[in-house]
Amino acid sequence: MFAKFFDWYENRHDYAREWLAKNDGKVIGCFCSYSPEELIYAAGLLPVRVLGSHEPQDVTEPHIFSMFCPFCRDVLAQGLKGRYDYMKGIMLTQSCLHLRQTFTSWRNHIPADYSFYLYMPNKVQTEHARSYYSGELTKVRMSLEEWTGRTITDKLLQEAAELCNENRRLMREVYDLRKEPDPPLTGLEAMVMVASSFFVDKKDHNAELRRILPELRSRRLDRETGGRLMIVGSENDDTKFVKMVESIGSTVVVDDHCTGSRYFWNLTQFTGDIMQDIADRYIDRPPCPTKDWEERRRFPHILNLAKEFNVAGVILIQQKFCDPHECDMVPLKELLNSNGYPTLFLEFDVTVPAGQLRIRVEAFLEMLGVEELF
Amino acid sequence: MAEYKTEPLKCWQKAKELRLKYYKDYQNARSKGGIRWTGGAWSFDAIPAGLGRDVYNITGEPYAASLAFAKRLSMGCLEAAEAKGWARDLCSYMRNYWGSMYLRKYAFGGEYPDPDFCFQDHICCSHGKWYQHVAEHKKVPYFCIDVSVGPYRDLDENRLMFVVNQMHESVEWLEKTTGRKYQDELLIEAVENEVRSTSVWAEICCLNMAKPAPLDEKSMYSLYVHGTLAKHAKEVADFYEELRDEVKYRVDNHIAAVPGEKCRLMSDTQPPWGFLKIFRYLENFGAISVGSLYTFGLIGVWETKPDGTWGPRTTPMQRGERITSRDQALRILADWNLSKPEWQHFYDPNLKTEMMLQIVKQWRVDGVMLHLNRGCEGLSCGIMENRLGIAKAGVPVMTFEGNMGDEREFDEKRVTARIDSFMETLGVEMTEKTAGTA
Amino acid sequence: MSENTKEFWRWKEYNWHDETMDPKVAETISAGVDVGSVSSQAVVMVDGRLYAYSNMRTGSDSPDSARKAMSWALENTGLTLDNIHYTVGTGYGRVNVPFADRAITEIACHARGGNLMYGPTVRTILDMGGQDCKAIHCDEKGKVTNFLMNDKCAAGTGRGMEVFADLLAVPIEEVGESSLDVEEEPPPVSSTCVVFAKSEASSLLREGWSKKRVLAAYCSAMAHRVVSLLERIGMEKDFAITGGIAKNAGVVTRLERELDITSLKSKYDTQIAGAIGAALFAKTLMEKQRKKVAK
Amino acid sequence: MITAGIDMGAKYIKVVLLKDGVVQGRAIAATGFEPTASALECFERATKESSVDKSSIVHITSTGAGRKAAPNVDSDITDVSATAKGVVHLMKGVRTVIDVGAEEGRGIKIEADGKVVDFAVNEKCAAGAGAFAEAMSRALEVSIGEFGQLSLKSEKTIPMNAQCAVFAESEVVSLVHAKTPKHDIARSVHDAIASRIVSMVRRVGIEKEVALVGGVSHNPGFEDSLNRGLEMQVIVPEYPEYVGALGAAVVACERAK
Repeated sequence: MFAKFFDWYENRHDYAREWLAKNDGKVIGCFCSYSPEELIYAAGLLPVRVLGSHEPQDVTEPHIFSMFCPFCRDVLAQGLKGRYDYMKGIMLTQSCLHLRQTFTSWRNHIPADYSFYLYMPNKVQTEHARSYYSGELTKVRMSLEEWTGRTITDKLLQEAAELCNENRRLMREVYDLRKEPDPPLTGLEAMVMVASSFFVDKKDHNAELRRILPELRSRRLDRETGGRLMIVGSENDDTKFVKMVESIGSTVVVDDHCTGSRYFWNLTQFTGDIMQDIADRYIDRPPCPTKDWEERRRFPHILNLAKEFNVAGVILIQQKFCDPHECDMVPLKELLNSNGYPTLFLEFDVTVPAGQLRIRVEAFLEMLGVEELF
Repeated sequence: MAEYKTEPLKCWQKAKELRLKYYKDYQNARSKGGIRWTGGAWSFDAIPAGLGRDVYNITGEPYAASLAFAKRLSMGCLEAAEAKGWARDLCSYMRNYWGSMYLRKYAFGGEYPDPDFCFQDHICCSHGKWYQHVAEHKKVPYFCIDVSVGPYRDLDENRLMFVVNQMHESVEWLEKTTGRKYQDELLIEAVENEVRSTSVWAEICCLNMAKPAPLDEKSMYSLYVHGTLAKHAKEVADFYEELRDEVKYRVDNHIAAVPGEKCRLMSDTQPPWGFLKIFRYLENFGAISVGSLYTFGLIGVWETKPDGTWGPRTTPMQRGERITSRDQALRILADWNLSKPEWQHFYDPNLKTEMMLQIVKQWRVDGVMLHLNRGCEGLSCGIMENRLGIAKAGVPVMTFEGNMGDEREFDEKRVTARIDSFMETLGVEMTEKTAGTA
Repeated sequence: MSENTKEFWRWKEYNWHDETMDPKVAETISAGVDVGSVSSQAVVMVDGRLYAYSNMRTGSDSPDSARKAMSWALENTGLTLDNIHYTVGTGYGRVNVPFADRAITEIACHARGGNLMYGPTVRTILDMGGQDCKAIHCDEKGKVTNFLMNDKCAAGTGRGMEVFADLLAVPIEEVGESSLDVEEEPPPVSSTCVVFAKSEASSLLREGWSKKRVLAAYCSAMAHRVVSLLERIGMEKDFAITGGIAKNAGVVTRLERELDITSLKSKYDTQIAGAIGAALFAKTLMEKQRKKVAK
Repeated sequence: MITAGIDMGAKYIKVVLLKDGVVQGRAIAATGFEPTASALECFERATKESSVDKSSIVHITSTGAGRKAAPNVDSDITDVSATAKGVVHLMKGVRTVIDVGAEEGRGIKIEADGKVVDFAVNEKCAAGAGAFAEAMSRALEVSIGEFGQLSLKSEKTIPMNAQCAVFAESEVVSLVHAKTPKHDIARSVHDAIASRIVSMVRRVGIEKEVALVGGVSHNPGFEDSLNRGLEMQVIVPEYPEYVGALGAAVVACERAK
């Protein structure tokens, strides 16, 4: 049923090239889930987020010191290897220093005729962030107009915002089905669905979502659901991992990843000032740890998901060296454990030594007592 | 070989006393009914100064550096942080600081003195989170200002105002948190002291262009530190003026920091504090580190002069501007700090490379040693691109891995071996038969 | 380029069985096979009591190692594989035990084995195995309540100790004792990386350190490393150490010193903890199966 | 004029005797725990076998990790410079040297005269060195010699996840269980080491010609993986493990003048 999503996921470059052939527009690369896609769509561009290739590589050593996260190096490596040669522009929305280096090195060494660094505030908790950010978004708007030679009217923005909202609404619907005792889709399918929405034209993605939803509601999987797990942490589109986890007696039913729920969870609320509405949507979304201070607003949200989706345990996924998440892991673990959710902490690298992770997950499931062995 | 005369710094003792006084004042603040707050070296410490003359702060980075210098204690702190489950690759200043907090041990004797509130700013991924944890652990209020509005080059009204607005917000917060009436004249005084101390420090660094260099970087670490502790304080600004005069005297009288100066180097990022002896090792080759973007530009505030050279930034007072209002003071404070050299690189390694090459040129540097510092995400940001840029400009450059605050990540044998090879490529030889011993 | 070929890391393999017991009368004969990265053990239990076991090196072929270990455990017992009602495979090669009825992780098995070996009061078990260390919390039934494994680096593991024994030409069984034979404790080696510890040790020897002193430095570095693992999971009394390194007094003594706690000792061989746990699970699962059939 | 170079390596000591640019003799010995003694013994052998009169040696230069411990030498030089010198002495056109020993891998960028422009060393991990291959061959229960040959038989690329030598060992074991042919595993191992090395050498920038020296260059499997990683052919001199000692001898000659 999710074949199309898998096809997109596995052949993302072909999709992008076809898109370019069919549309008169350009592809712009994004490195972070905070990219204001509304403006990008309104400019007639296709936003493509560069996700992991999960291949060992030997090209980033001269550019990024190895103490930075494997993901940011993996992303740059794909650029250096020319995998994204169809990308004419790049944009980074301010988040962590790791991806920032990917962006600056990309700008230095990979041909592209457009690049934009968007100074998204990190302190989203101050009211001043709202006017500041809409101010910065206006600069994106003008800059994109200049690059594409296309005027971005409020009407175009409104349409783009509605397009993005529908995609978010539909994916929320799919996620809601995972609350059922026996979810009609696996965590792997959910992961691929969201991941593909980062580089597939929302029009196509929405159409496919609308097509599958009716049958999905009545779908029965001939597999044991087993332990209901939540995965939380850094960027994670490691399908191999989720496949492994779900092959040993469990199902991933929800997540808090920037490559998952965090990306689409909240909608743009329309109040008449479209630029401010878009700005507010990103200010108010479930935050990345690097934007989650002084108060911790991320934690109640995560706890809520665990309750709503009735999870038995939580796997905390940490991209090696990812400072923002490393700064959240300890208190997050305490929070979940004290609320009765056992946790398993795993560290991720570009490639994941399956054997070493498998034993941890197996032992974790044994610990959750999915099967009574005593 | 050319032997220069040398002599110890006269104000060295004063520097030490000033530093110790700072840590003791913080410790004893409460006994005098004063206020204690903690934050980062980048914090706008001039702002809490408006709460009164009995307000003392401790800044995390230099404090953690002092811990790192005390190896035994540091190891205990790092392990205490690891025992809590914190990743070993997190900022080693932060881990040292947290450890000292967990163990309730103060690097300067006695109990770790609890702060009354945390006042931080967010420059790297860890900064906002650092004191979020301190505030939670100590159950004290926390305010953090986001300065991530980009490099000075691209500063505009919208960006400046985002910072200034947060500053105004912070003043109200301080009043609410401490119940004290905020005094704008104290803020204005502190801002004037801060621009003075940071611009004078740049003057001092400029004097190091002289051959032989009057200061070596190892000594500069013990002098620039005051700016990281209390750049807004009058005694720091005054001390820097006194220091400037002495360094000027050394230049005029050709008093060298390293008598055997033959080769001038520049370092980058914080040094491995537990292994400053590598600088002594360099002296065996007549090599001296005359500074770095770090020692020059973390505290020093600079500007490009009409002739294209780099020099101390002209203060508002020097321009004849008088600060009369809170808003004006805060605007100046924000603008001043956002122009800090050791901040621009957070946004573009090319900016840092340009500045480093500027230093190479003006300070007549023969070679660059980049410390690939596993302890600091912020200053290691883009460092490999800097390496490429410097090499491309034809300047000899070497890298060595280490950690400013976690000695377990510094391999002395391997680093000295690298230095040996680098010295050979620079064509300098051991001047003494201290070969092989660091 | 000839090098010293004597293999000091090669420890003695052995098997054992209890002549006083008669397995023939048993209701349940269960077995556990623990195929680790370095060593393999097979345990045969008779109604939940230890009857026979073997301990040997793992070859490059797990199924083969499992078979060898099992048949060696059964040597002179009059029993054959067919007499065993239920077998659980565990350890690194748990899924490669051809004759096992199912596989369970060594984490669960060490907790359950430790529960029998050290009694139901044991709460923290440290398994110092061939290539990784596991800190395990368990309840009075020997059920895992929490666990931590060391990272992707094998520093301070049994394998590392072997490499080290080889390098210093000290028989592995003697490493621990002789490391304790030093006047004053030297600083731990800075790198416990299996490979770099080598070069560090060599240079220490060149600097005139005695072998014993170097061993001491390495053992304390190993101890130090696991301490942080234990601190992270939190020490709960009672505490016990299983696995091969548990036999290394040099590491254990230093560990106890650093943690300021003495670990429980057991009459059982610490290396068979995993296999015992597996055999106990096998017994439970067999009984469950019987119940099912009965219904 | 006759000069000598002694390379006091972590594992082996090598001696080279040079007369007017021509090698007169060479010898190798395990470093062991008394490097000074081993060095003397090695030096003796070199002179005997080449029947060079010791008294005719005008200058001796030591290099390598233990160069300061070398007995009665006139001067010393780091292994980076020595290797560079040795390589250009043998192969004029070389600009990039890849030196892979048992425990360390190096990339050195050099000028025509052998002057070092830049160099990089792999940091604190065996995954980029010969010891890694040795450990893996042991896990496969084949000799290191066989291991190198085996790898040439393979056409397949299997990424190796584990970086730590010891974990890679168990990964190798699991590949064996997955019934992966030994030659494919061998190639996977060599690819893993090569990719670490290539990644490090890229730091200094790869410029033709590229020479491979050091003990590991005896391993054809590694050489093959390296060539694929670099997308070019590396040159391997006849006595790759002696290049450091040779370079030291060359330097000795320069210094004697």
